[in-house]
Amino acid sequence: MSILVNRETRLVVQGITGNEGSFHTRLMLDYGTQVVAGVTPGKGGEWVHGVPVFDTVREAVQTTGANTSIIYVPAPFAADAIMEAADAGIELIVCITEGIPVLDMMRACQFLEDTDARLIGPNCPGVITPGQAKVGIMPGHIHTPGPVGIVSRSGTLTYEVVKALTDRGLGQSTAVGIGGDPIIGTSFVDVLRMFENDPATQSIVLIGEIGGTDEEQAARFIASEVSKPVTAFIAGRTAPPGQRMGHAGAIIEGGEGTAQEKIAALEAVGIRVARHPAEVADLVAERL
Amino acid sequence: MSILVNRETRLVVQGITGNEGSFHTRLMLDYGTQVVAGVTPGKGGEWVHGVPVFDTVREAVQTTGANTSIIYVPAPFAADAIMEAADAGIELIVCITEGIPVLDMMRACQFLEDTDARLIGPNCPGVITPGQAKVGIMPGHIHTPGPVGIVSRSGTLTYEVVKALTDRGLGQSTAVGIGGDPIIGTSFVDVLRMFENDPATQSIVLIGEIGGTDEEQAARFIASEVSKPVTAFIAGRTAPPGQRMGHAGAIIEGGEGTAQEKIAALEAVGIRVARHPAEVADLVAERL
Amino acid sequence: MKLHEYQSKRIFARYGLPVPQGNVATTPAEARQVAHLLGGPVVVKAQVLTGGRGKAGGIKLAKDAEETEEAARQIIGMFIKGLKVYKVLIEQATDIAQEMYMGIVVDRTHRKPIMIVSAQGGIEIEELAKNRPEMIFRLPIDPLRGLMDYQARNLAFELGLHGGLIRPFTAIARGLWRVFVENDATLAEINPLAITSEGQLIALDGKITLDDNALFRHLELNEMRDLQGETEAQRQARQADLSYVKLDGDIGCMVNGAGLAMATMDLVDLYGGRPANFLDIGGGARANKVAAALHIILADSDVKVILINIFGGITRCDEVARGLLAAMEEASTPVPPMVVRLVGANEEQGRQLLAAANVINATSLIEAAQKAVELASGQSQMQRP
Amino acid sequence: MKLHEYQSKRIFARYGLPVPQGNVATTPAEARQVAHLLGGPVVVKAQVLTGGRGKAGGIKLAKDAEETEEAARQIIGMFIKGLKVYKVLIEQATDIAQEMYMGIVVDRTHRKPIMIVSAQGGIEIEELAKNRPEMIFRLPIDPLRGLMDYQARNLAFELGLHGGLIRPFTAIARGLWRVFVENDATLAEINPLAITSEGQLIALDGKITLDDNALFRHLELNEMRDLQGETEAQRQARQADLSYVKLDGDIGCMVNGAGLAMATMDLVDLYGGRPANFLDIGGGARANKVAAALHIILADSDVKVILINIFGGITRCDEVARGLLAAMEEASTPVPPMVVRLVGANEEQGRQLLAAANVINATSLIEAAQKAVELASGQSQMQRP
Repeated sequence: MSILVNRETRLVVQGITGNEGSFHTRLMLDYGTQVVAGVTPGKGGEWVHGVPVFDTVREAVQTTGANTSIIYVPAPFAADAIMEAADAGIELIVCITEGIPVLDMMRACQFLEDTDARLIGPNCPGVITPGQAKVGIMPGHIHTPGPVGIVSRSGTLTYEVVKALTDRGLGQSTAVGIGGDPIIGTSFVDVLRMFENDPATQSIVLIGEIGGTDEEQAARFIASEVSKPVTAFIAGRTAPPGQRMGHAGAIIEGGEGTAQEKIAALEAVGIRVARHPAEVADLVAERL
Repeated sequence: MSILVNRETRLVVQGITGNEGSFHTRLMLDYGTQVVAGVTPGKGGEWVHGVPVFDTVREAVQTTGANTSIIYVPAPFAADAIMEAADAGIELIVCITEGIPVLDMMRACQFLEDTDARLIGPNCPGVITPGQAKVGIMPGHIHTPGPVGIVSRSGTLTYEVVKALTDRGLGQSTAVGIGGDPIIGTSFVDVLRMFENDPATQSIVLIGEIGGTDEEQAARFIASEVSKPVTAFIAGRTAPPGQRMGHAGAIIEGGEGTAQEKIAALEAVGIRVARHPAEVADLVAERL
Repeated sequence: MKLHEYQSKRIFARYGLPVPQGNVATTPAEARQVAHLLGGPVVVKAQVLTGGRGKAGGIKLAKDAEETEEAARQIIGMFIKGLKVYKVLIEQATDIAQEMYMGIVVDRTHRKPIMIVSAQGGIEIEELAKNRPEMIFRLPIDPLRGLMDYQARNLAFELGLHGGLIRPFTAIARGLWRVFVENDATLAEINPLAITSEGQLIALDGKITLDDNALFRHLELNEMRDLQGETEAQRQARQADLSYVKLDGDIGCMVNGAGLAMATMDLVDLYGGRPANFLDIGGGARANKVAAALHIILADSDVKVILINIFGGITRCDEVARGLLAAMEEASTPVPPMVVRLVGANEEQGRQLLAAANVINATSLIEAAQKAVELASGQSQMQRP
Repeated sequence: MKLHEYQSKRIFARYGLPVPQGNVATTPAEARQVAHLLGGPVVVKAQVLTGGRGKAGGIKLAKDAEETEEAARQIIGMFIKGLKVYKVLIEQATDIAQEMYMGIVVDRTHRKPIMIVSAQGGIEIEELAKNRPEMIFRLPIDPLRGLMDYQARNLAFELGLHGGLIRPFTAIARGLWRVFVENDATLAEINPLAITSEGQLIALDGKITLDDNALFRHLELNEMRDLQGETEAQRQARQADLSYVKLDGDIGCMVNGAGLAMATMDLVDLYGGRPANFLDIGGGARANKVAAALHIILADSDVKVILINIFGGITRCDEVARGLLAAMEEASTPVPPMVVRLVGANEEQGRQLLAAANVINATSLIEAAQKAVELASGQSQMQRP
């Protein structure tokens, strides 16, 4: 078992003919992901790494039975690509694109409310279920199957933690990057609920950072709904207020969204918060 | 029994302090309708004919338990008034206003799709259940309780038919004016379904006119779903194509929407179509 | 309110839709001037609010300014389906590879705007819908959300477009949606939407119908109204806020309510008469509006008999009577026989007011229609000795 | 991108929102001129991208042109929270009866724009939210449908407004929504939204923050960027598309990925060091971008030690190494000690490339942070004899 992606995942790559789309299609295929289709409007009929390209997601779904989409479309067109995927009946949409306008994302999320689609991201590394499917841009080889579920707002920081876990012999059920933007399709709480219900996940790692209140909401949710051990790490204790720290969503505004508050909220409900990435693995090991 | 309005109707009048709103509030009260509230933004706290005025529909609903609204708001603001009513939890909205822009109405109808509210009209005389409640501008005294359900796109033409029925001793269960605009909230089919399910209605009169295909759809629906006798009248046999005949919706466009087509569609499924208003009463009487 | 082709295209251009270079002219000399400035071969098109201009000789090709002047001379002043041509549009001729169709209309049944496209254009879309329905693609548009890029793009692929045509097609679809929504149109149509031999998309003909009920928020568009094409009766009706449609019979009708007005006309027809007009005075008309209505009917020389049918309610019969009396008093020509049926609010007062006047009272609509038809045929006989 | 008050108000005015008459000045003489044209008493306001201008003496009343010149002389050139004042806004003084608040922000949790209003304004809304939450009303707005009139009107009544204030309040709310949505703002705020003693509504202060990610479709707004307020490092970072934030420590950091960059800074702090900056080179940075990043750090005279932490993936370690070498070669000042931790894609090549250079390799992030902190404290000791 696992969450979100697995051996049944039939992936369509939106923006497959672009540099990034083509490059990662190769890597996802190498990892063993079932990439069944690509979409680039106007390039229908071409092939990329043996994957057929369609003009529209609708056509790709009808022809190949794709149920999951990954989006490498440039920022100005990405929100439209999300809506196209949802409208075509895609169930899980993973949006890698960084720099999508906030208003576009709010509109896309509103659009998704009337559909059955779930969006992961944008501005995220994607989702990987080690040994089954990689739907994202994370380095596949640092992952190994196992009992730890990971959910994170970050990219390379997650890889750092995953590597520490793997180095310690702690494999992962699924690792989910929910993205670093202020408006994202899936929150910590959404993923925590999935991990709680996933028999393959025995321990959960939550990697947060400054900005917003998603970690605080996660703390409340964990306190009332999660029975599995949760280990957390929050980046940005030294971040100054009012400055955007790389991620569009990583900003302390109006005194809200500091790492200290988030750590306090998590610790208040008994969640252990690591002081640095490697320590996450230590804390997870202690309770497995 | 009856449909849409009855003794339980608790009416809020939107635009109650305007000339038309105030005038018809008096007439509806005289008829015995439970007018529990009025709304005119900025005039909250006033009283009209003993009815308390509120600033917002939300407040009117919360304070008085209003469940039905009638709208006399001027055309530029009427679609907004419809959405306000729906958002405040009103179940039945009757919009009298004429001349609402088509785009406004399409937007309001789209808005209503996500709510539980039903809209009658706009550009309609309203709904009356004789002896119980009058929610509209029709002359109340020409109606009398009885077994005939009436649904019509017209105003005075309906009164003409009602008067003919009443003069012949044929009372009405409910008379519904669905409105003469191209975009209306409730169609013939919607009302026919209600009449079919209403024990008090034994015979149905449908009064159509040129424009659109609502009568054709009604014919198909009657053929498959309506067991009660239906008598029809269609106005506009002599109307030329391409000209708007008073009602914004009464126009033969692209050869579609002629009275002849509608009459043929109705007669094809065995519905008797009167040649003039008074004949409607004769045909109804024959089959009661 | 229907806009002329040249007006529609000006709006198209404002929204970035590609239209041919061109300008409008009201005289052959102006036309020559326009063609001279454009250079090369042009098309000269009658600007008149009806279809079938081509068949009627209202569209001509001209290879230079000389020929343009001659073409304009032939077209300006001609009548097409009864409408006089006052203006011509002169445009650079386009080399057409394919004609497509794109339009947005109001879908009454689904209560939404609907975009209709077809890879076959240049003909009436209703014709195509009847004969080759499989050639037509329809996209309902959420009026609160608008047209999404991917929806427009999907339509392009439905039409079998590819390569460099996808983006411009999508942009045109989005532009046409903006034309529709930002101008409160009830129809916005590009027909044909041509692919030129150079592979460019261009709107060769355009049609916009504006929602009269929304003109209050588009005062600049209101000024596009074609006043030259309006009759005196139409002008008066518009100014008095009356619904008036001229017909070819001899019984002038005045009724309150559109449905009842049509039913009254139908009844006249049923008894063998012919209505001279549709005229709805609306709900709650006051005396001055009624008078204005009667003036319009009185000014119609085809009218031999007048039929007034009022079902009082918001409209009060005494007000109607007062209006009729006022108009009769002011009438400069003899007033034809008038059959009046007043029923409902204040009908007694109304009848009393009219007692002194020379009108024929009727109590039912049937009676009124019968009397009017009888009188009209009598009048006809009297005139034919 | 934050806009100055005067820029925000110009945008407000474009959308029909009422703002005081006024203009901006960069010299006392210009300020005098503006006040002279306005006539009567004015307010002189420092244009600087931070709050607390009033307390800092950046806002002054002046009763005439003379006083305005003097006020401008005092304000222009002053520093408020470390930011230099280059411009003042001179506006007609307003007689205030009540100060309210209206703002639209992005609600991250509900993924919607949210309009916030309060009958109490003129103070920081966060303060008010903490101390008197019952004074604040929130309205989530459907971003596909927009703000409906009735919703805006309902807010007016929530605030206890009545009579002649309802319509202007509703119009301002709708206008502010258009400002927000048509300019891709992430914040659009009127604070205070004043009721004047004559009962008029007016936006006395305004704040707009634009979405940097959406500036590509608002090129005219991009030109409002305050280049005078930008440091050289910020300018270089923006041009190289790097995320850079100056901090007050002495360990310069360069990391790929925002989260990892913050975690690296935190670890430095954990071991007793102080980061000199946040610098994220993003994903897949090529050598020239890495070089640009190192140039920025090298130009920072506070930096005593440099810590490079790269977790390779899309970013290749050899590219990073090449970028570092290039920047070191071009450096005009001595390069401080550099601790480099390279892991992941092409890490071997990266290390080999750096073998010849004078850098300290670390294999783990912890080791790297520790070494950097040790070196920094050593450096400090060395400098204090």
